[in-house]
Amino acid sequence: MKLDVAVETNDAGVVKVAVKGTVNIHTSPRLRDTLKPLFVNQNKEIHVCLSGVPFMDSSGIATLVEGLQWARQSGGRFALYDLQDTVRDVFSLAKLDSVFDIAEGSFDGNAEEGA
Amino acid sequence: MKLDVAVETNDAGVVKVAVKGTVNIHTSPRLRDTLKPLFVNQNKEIHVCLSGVPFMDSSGIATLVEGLQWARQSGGRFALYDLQDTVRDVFSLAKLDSVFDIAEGSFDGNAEEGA
Amino acid sequence: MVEFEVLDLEQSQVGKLKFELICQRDCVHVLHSMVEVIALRAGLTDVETNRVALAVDELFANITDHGYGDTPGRVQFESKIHINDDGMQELHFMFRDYAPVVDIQGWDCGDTTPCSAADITPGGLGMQLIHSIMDVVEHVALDDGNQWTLIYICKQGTKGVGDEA
Amino acid sequence: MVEFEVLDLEQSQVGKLKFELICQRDCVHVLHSMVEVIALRAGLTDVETNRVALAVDELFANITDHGYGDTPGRVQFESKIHINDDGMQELHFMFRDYAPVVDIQGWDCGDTTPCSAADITPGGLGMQLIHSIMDVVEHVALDDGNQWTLIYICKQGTKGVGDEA
Ligand SMILES: Nc1ncnc2c1ncn2[C@@H]1O[C@H](COP(=O)(O)OP(=O)(O)O)[C@@H](O)[C@H]1O
Ligand SMILES: Nc1ncnc2c1ncn2[C@@H]1O[C@H](COP(=O)(O)OP(=O)(O)O)[C@@H](O)[C@H]1O
Repeated sequence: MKLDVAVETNDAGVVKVAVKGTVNIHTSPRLRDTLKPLFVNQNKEIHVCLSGVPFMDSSGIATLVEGLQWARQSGGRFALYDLQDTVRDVFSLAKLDSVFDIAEGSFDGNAEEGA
Repeated sequence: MKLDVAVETNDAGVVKVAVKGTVNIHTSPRLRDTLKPLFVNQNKEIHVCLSGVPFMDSSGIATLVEGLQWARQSGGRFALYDLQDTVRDVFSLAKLDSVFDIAEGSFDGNAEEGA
Repeated sequence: MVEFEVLDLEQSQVGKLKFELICQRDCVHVLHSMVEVIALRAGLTDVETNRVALAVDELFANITDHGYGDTPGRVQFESKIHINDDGMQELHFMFRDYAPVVDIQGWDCGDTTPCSAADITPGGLGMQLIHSIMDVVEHVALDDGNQWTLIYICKQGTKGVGDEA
Repeated sequence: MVEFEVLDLEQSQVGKLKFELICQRDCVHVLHSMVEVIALRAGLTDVETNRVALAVDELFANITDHGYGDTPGRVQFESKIHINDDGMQELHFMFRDYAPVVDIQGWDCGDTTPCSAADITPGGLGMQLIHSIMDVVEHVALDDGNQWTLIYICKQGTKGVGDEA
């Protein structure tokens, strides 16, 4: 029932956000509170790791859409990593799997860092 | 809601059981079905890893008590590893923390193997 | 209309679950576990279970946010497995609220295919997901509230009925 | 006696949750999530939440196994937060079953301290755990079943009331 959201900026200036827990109407405000302040021009790349998220509803997706909009406006990159099958399925149901930047590599040690 | 129980015998002949999930009246039959056949004289040591178990009720403990009884009767060792705080607390509430062999080392790479 | 009548054991093959609450967002966790229990009984896969849980979650979120505007209000929720005339399992979910009666006429719950991020907004996804997951989405305006019924037809037949994990 | 009366919003400070089910072992998951919701509202620690969930789980297990002998039967479960006269939070859990009326006279729910594995048996631990966790354990024999009340007094005061995570 608790949602953990950990933020870390690596040497290459990539902001890495690791989310752990169920993202629903009850917990998504916590995700939003953490992500929102990251949507600023100083940031160039935000990677969100969803390996610890078994469930996400539209309130969680809405927050991620804001990330997408930040990326379009600022020219930054907003990428999702390590989706579980259940969450990937929801993105495809919502026809958002092609709209989001869903990275194939793994959150740690992917070669695309520091774009 | 699903309980995973994985059994593996290592080179030293130690039977390692990794349990993952909530152990309650609904799921404990699955734990018992897997553990029971291991309580035979051919086995000398059974290590049960509980790091993936956030909750255990008395139906789960009852199954582990059977392991303890097997150890007493067969002269074998039945040890519990990596208890989460919540489960450790239940053992202490039940005054069973000193009765069980609750190992301090970690399930993988502990020095006591192959007794 | 969903009332808290005495449960009829014969009527439902694998038992009904009823939950009554004062609408608060954290109750969504309880609904989720009710869906998981029913879905496991019906033998659904993880992805199917997740879809059904999502639709139930979205409907509850709408009642909480739009129906009651995030102030406490009563909700009754009921779930059961029904075997239809073709011998297929159906999962039935019923919500009864006492919020202002809504007029769903003109709601656009149709299919939208956003092709760029500019087209999509953070809102409006909930009803679309509910409709894409559920086989039946029904709203009945009552004198003092709303009744919502969601039905999911289990495509893989009835193999799981009554199975215990 | 617990009845499914219309919920009284004023009476309970942070809302009641009621769950009605046909007794099956898998329903224990739903009770667990109800306890988690109530415990989070009350601001309990993880270990405290786990204890309370354990006591509720054990009582439900007894009703399922001993009360109904693992055949389906009706159970009503209610949980709420109550502020007592000292301003402390109490978690109240009520079970109503329609199983044979039990006579708890002579039940040994006392403290046992096993000192060797030979002394302990796989059974009999449930009631002992319930009593060691809960501040009040009450059984009322009704004409057609049993009512069980468990009360847990939150030792850390009322800080968590109404908090949302
Ligand atoms: N239970 C409800 N009561 C009142 N209005 C509702 C209800 N459910 C949905 N609506 C209306 O339908 C709209 C679309 O809902 P939805 O697709 O879930 O998106 P969102 O909730 O993100 O706005 C809502 O914005 C609201 O105006
Ligand atoms: N709800 C109940 N209905 C009937 N008998 C009960 C109930 N709860 C407990 N009992 C009796 O009390 C005994 C002790 O219960 P408990 O301590 O939970 O251990 P266990 O369930 O493992 O036997 C049970 O074996 C049973 O005989």
